[in-house]
Amino acid sequence: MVNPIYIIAVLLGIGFILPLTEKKLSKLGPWVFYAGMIFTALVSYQWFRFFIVSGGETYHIFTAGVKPPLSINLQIGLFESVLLFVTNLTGLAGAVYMTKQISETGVRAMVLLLLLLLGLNGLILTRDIFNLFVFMEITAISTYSLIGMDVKSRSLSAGFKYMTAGGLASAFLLLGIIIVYSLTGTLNLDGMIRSAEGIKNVKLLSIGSMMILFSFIIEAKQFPANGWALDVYEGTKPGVAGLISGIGTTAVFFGFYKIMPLFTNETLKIVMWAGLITFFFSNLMGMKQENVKRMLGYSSVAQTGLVISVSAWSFMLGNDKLIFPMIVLPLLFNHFFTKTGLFWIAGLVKKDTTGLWGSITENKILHGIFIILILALSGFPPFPGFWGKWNLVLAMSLDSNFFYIWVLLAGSLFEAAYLLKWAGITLKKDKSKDILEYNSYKMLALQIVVLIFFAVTVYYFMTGNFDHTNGGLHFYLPFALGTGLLLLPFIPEKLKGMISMSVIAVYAFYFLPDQNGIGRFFNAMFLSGGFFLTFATLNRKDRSRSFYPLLMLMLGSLIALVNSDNILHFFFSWEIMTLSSYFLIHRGKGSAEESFRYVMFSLAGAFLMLLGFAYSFPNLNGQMSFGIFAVPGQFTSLSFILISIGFLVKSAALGLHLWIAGSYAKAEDDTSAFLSALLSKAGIFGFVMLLLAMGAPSAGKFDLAYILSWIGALTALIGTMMAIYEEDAKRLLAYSSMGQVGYIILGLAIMSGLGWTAALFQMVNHFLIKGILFLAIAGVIYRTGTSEMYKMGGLIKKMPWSFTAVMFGIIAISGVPPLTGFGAKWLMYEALIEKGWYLQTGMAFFASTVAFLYCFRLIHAIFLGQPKTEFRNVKEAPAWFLIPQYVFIMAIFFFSIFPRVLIDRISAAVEPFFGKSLTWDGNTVISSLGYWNATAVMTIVGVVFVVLAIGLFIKLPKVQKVKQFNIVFAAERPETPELTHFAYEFFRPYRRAMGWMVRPYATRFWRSVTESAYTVSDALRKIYTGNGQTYIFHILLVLVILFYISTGVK
Amino acid sequence: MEEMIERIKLKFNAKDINRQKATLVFFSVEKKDLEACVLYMKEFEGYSNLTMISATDWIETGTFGLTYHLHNYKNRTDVGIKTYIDRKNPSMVSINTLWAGARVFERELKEMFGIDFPGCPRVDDPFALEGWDNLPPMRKDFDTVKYSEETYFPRPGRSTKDNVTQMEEKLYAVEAEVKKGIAKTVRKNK
Amino acid sequence: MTMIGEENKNEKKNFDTELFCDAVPKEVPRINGIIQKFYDWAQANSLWILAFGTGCGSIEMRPLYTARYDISRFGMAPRPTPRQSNLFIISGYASVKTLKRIVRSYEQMQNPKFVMGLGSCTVNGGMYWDSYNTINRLDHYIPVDTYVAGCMPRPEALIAGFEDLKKRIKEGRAEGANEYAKNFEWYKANQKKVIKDWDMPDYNW
Amino acid sequence: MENFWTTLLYAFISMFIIFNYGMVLGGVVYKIIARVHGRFGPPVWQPYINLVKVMGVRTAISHGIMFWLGPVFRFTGGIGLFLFMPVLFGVPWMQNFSFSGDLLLVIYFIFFGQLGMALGAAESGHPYSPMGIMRGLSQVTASEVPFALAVIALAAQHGTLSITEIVAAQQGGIANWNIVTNPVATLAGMMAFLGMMMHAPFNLHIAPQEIPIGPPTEYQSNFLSYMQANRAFFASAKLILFMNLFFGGATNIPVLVGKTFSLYMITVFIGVVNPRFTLENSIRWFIRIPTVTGIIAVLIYTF
Repeated sequence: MVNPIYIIAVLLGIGFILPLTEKKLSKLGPWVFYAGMIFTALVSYQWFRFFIVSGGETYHIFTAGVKPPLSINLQIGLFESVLLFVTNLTGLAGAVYMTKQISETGVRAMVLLLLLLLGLNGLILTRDIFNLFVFMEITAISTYSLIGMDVKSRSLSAGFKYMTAGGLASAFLLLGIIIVYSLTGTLNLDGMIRSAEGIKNVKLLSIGSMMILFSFIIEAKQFPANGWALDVYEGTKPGVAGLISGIGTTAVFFGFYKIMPLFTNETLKIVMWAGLITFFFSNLMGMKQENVKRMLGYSSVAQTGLVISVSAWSFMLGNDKLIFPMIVLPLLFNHFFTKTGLFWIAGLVKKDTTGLWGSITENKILHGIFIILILALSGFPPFPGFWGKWNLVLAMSLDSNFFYIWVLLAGSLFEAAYLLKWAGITLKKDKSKDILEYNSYKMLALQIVVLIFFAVTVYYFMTGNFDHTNGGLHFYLPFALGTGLLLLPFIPEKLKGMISMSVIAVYAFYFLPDQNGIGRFFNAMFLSGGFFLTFATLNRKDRSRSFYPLLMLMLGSLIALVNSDNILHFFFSWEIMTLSSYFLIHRGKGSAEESFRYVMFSLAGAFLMLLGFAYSFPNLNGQMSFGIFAVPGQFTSLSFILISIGFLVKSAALGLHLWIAGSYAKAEDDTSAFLSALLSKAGIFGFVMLLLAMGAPSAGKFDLAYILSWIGALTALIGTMMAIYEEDAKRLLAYSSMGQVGYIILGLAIMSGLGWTAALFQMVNHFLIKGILFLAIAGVIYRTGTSEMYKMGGLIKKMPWSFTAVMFGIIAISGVPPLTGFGAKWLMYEALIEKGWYLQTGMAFFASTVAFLYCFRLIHAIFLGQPKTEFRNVKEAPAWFLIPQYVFIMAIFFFSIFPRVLIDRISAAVEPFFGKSLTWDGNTVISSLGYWNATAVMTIVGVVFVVLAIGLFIKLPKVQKVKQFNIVFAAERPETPELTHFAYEFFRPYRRAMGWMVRPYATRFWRSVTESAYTVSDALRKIYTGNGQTYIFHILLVLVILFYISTGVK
Repeated sequence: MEEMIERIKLKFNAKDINRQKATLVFFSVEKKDLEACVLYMKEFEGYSNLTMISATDWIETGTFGLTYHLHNYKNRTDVGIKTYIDRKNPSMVSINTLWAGARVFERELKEMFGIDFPGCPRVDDPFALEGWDNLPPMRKDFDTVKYSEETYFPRPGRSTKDNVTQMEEKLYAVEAEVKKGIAKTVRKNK
Repeated sequence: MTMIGEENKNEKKNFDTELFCDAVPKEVPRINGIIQKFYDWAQANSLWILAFGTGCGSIEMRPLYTARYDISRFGMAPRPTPRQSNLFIISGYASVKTLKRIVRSYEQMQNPKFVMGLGSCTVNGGMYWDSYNTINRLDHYIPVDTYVAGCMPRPEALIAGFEDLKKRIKEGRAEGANEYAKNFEWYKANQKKVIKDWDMPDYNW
Repeated sequence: MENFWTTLLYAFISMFIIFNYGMVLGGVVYKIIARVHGRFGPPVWQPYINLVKVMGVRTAISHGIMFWLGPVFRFTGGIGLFLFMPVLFGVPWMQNFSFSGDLLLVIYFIFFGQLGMALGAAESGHPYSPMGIMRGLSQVTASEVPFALAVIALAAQHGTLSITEIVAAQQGGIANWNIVTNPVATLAGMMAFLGMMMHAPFNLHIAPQEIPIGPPTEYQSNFLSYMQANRAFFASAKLILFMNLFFGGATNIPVLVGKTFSLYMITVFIGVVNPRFTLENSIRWFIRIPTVTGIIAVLIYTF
């Protein structure tokens, strides 16, 4: 074991030797420098190994062989070793990154880097408060020198601002040390903490600790005393900025962390809220930011604030030993690696504006790293940030600190907003050329950091409080498949699709029989739907590496969602689903804005859901099972509402539906089918789980299920209403989907056996129909190249199979007997009338008749009417699209003739919860109100139809087949098919009469919400004027405020 | 009205001033002045309505006479602005930019007289005659009876009983005789 | 413009065969016997008039539907689409431009179809006999079952004409559609003689 | 269903009766309209003559397979609607196939023929067809709202959706009819009835002056004969539905004729003396007065 003091010694030594021998050993200099760096890394690795693997005891080092208070002591324990290791390794990587700069600048840069590293190592190791001060000074001096090394006015001004702020911080720290020392009589931290308890002059001590606190608040760049830091991040070269943001803040934080035990609970509370405020406001301000480095600066400040806040809270609870590894470290690592990595990526790109980052895709590896880092920073699973936040939220809920969670999640949403927007830009095709500044050293350094980050991620994934035994293979396999495909980019696309299909099939074959109840029902839908819809994607010709992996991840997350047996599994799958579907939607043409809207709505929903979980979490003393919802708690109805909003967002309920049309329409055509047929069912599944677990609580006087029923009914009506005015086939279907899902919500809200049977029947129906319709439309768009309905027309002659599919689809969706749609409607109305919700019944009925309008429009504008000259030579849609459609049609016919097969299974799943609601007499299903014999209906209709058709065939004289212009056109010759095809603004008179129903209130509301958020962000940002004096004023302001808060105004 | 006529005389050198009624005047201007004159009448004299554009085939002098009938809603007066264009190469400036309604008249004149109005939209589209391939039918040298007999399968045995002959033969035989006698006398004296 | 010219050169027909059906009409023979009689009787008692006033004479058709004359007594009614009507009344003079529309509408009617010429103009041109733009004899362009002469004939005269037409139908002599199919080329030649910009197929289905 | 063949035979008998009834009813209506206009009008058997006439048409044209199938859909919708409805209460041979489903089936089956016909007519490529369909469909969506509310009120009143049971509950004199026991729902239902019968003032979809007879512009020959025959079934079936729902049903044919005839006369008389609504007006009218009436009818049973 090499004593860690040698780290300091070696760094210091090399730092002295290099300038002295600059002339003589000029060639050897860099080698010595790197050797020193490697040495420190190795030593820290040794300690790291010692503590992690062997589980050694905390080790104290006493300088000069004397015990404190006489000597300075260093301490290396588990946490120190971990931090030391990552710091030194990253320091080494940083040195590699800056190779070019170092070789240009020579010894000076090396020395400064060594000193910086020395300071940081010292900050981590030392247990002596004055020593801490010294190391902080070393860090600060080396940092401003590093900043100023790049001799530009911006850097120099940034360095100067840093120096001013740092000077203030040092002054306060020194003052504080003096006061505390005068009281405790020791400089050793442990000694101070021990003796602080017995101090009589509490007031003086608190002033002393307050001084120290001031200093660290400045050093840790807390809001709003952090204007200088943002200028530093913006003005510095990315290599240095990465080091400052990554290891710099980490070490300063750790120093702060060490002093925290000194503080009283009141002080800690201030620190905690100050940190949270920093997190919230920095992220809010980041939203409007377009300069990459400054944006990262905001994020960096925010993350530091969060970590500090959590640490302060952990000391308040007195639970720091548990919270540090569970929450603080993952958050810290997440910040550390992603920020370092992103800064360094920024160093590889010439442009500073986020909007110009499009062509980062030129380098696939770099782009992949970039996306992964962004996702990790936004707190998506499976990265450490996710675990940190998850644990934090749950722990906070146990502490009943719900306001904290609200603010935390709001801040996280802002952060995700600007980060995902940035990521979204790079995923789009519109590229400005040649912005990459490729440098193999930089890449190497980046890869080192990312590799460590992967290791950390894997570690947290394995040890995070994820119950690995319980979920088992069911849970992991789908994710594994998606990830596996992602890591195998060389496999041809078609093969990937086939692999996906076969895995789905195998999975269904082995695991479906084991399941039971409603879950099996959902899984059967997801698996069969996934199988056949994936079949349709085999038609693709473009070579896109990421499509199948993302698709599999989405399907996998849906299946995992169904299989999840605790809230963590649920939320994990939910987040992966959101993420994968976001990227899938983002692949479509011109979808940047729409997919962003989708992901923001989904994330907000997910965060509200998480809040809902948090409100229920304390019910069972920290168990994560769904049982928490069954136990009546203080916040049951609030929890229900919050979680419901999460699900309502996914189901695009009225008011939360803004994303649906755009994202369904802009996603690739075969992807839309997945979104509508499968993904929209995720929210439904959530409701099923929630309502089963929680029942339908009432909030005050209001029965929440009743409110839910109105939401469902209104969604059904307004969704349908909006569908009829759309010109774009996919937007029309999207709104149709919204309306249909509204029915399902309505059915679930009934909370009776019949209602749930209706809802689930409707769900299967909707799944089959939307599969057919979206695929058929995808086929049409594939052939014609447009999704504007009025541009098509008369395609029945060219695409008879697609036409037939759409025809059956619309007959089924509109609820006309004899197809399944009627079954769903029948069950729904029986259930609603049975329940006594007559007005909702009327509304649902209205919606179902309005559905005829868009159904007719869809089929007429595309397939009937006048064929256009430009589509004279289109062919039938590819068989890849048609085969799944006809499989679904066969299923529809089967369920139409024998609905008992389906209803019996649904009833079996629902009966345990609600009892028996339907009886059978042969093929007649009998409810408490009425009866329905689907087989008889089908037979009668079929026989009459066939008899009449044959009759017409016999009776009709020789029929002359005529062509499109052989119409009675008031004895005129039709001019062009375009002018003869009545399809554009088809329902204009209806809009004049009923348009008031679809006025965009929701759109206006959300627009005003986002605009005000951006406005606030922009306005707040203006406090950072770039003027050093303003920054000093901010700092002083913070000091005054903190002073008054901590002491109280007397 | 008189003042207006004076102004027109002065500005456009109007000739052939024919004051038919207190509220109706005809005058003629040069072909080159016509557009300016019409514009002037519209913008400054208040003749905001183009009632119609008519044409006359002066086959003897080899010209087409065009008359632009304008109406003033304020003082309820009408003017007819005449101009004469060459019959061999009939072309006239289009005033469709002043009145969109002029398009119809110009299109009709193009069809019926063969007068071209370059720049007028759809001026070459058929108006009443679809696929006409003969002389413009309103020209005096077009023989409509001959054309009808050649084209439209006249039904044999058709006899005309127009009102004049009918009346002369059946009701006023004596008067008709007198009339014929006078005509004979006059012709003889000539 | 040159592009269009070239295309026209290659394509002999002056209409798009993808847009129009260019089949020619065929004669449909009468079935002999009682069924045909029955059908004839029904046709005679259910005359649906194509509501297409081709000329000034159509003003005389309006009173027919009023309480004073009331042709609905005979099962007659106006019908706005040629597909469903079986009686075409050419009401007065027919200019060449209108003739084109008359021919199209006539061809769009289904086989037992009857034509009544209303007014002298349809007989021999009437007062427009020497017009450059008005046809003289309607029966050179489409087969006519009955003429009602006069300028204008009164509604009573029209009703008398209907009675005459019904008699013809019941006797099985009103086979204008078959006659048109049989002498299709003659009719078409006559039509094309006056309608010079024929841009559709010969028969408008 | 104890004897399939008997059921079938009975169905044929009732279909025969109702077909003739529907045809004569049409004729009578023509006659009445004419009398209101002060005319003699056609003979009452004129619909038969028209039917024979279109059947005797010798040629036909078709725009495609869906055009061809449209009338078949339409006629199936009419016959099916009739077959799913019990015609006479307590008369076994007039129950048709009403064991197949309840009121909801009947209501939704109304759309079957309309949808099929719409598809067929739209394939003709004539712009007036979709225009007429658009108008018809738009109006149907509005008129169905009060109807649905009335039906819901009835279901709430009687606790059943079976037509037979609703009729059974109304037996025993006028005092038990729904028009007496549930006047608000009846009012809403009858206002919706005006729209559903598509007579003036709610016949914009066929507006002959603007869009010559709307959807079936291109139909002729035997296609038309199916549509004419369907009209007899469809109108009668709708009348029987309303009679069953609000006016106590019928136990024998004279009562059936009397009630349905009187019902039909309501629309006829209203239609004869009223001009035609524009689409916006008729939709607005339906979602105001009738819908509010329907909501009141429903609210009575909610609270």
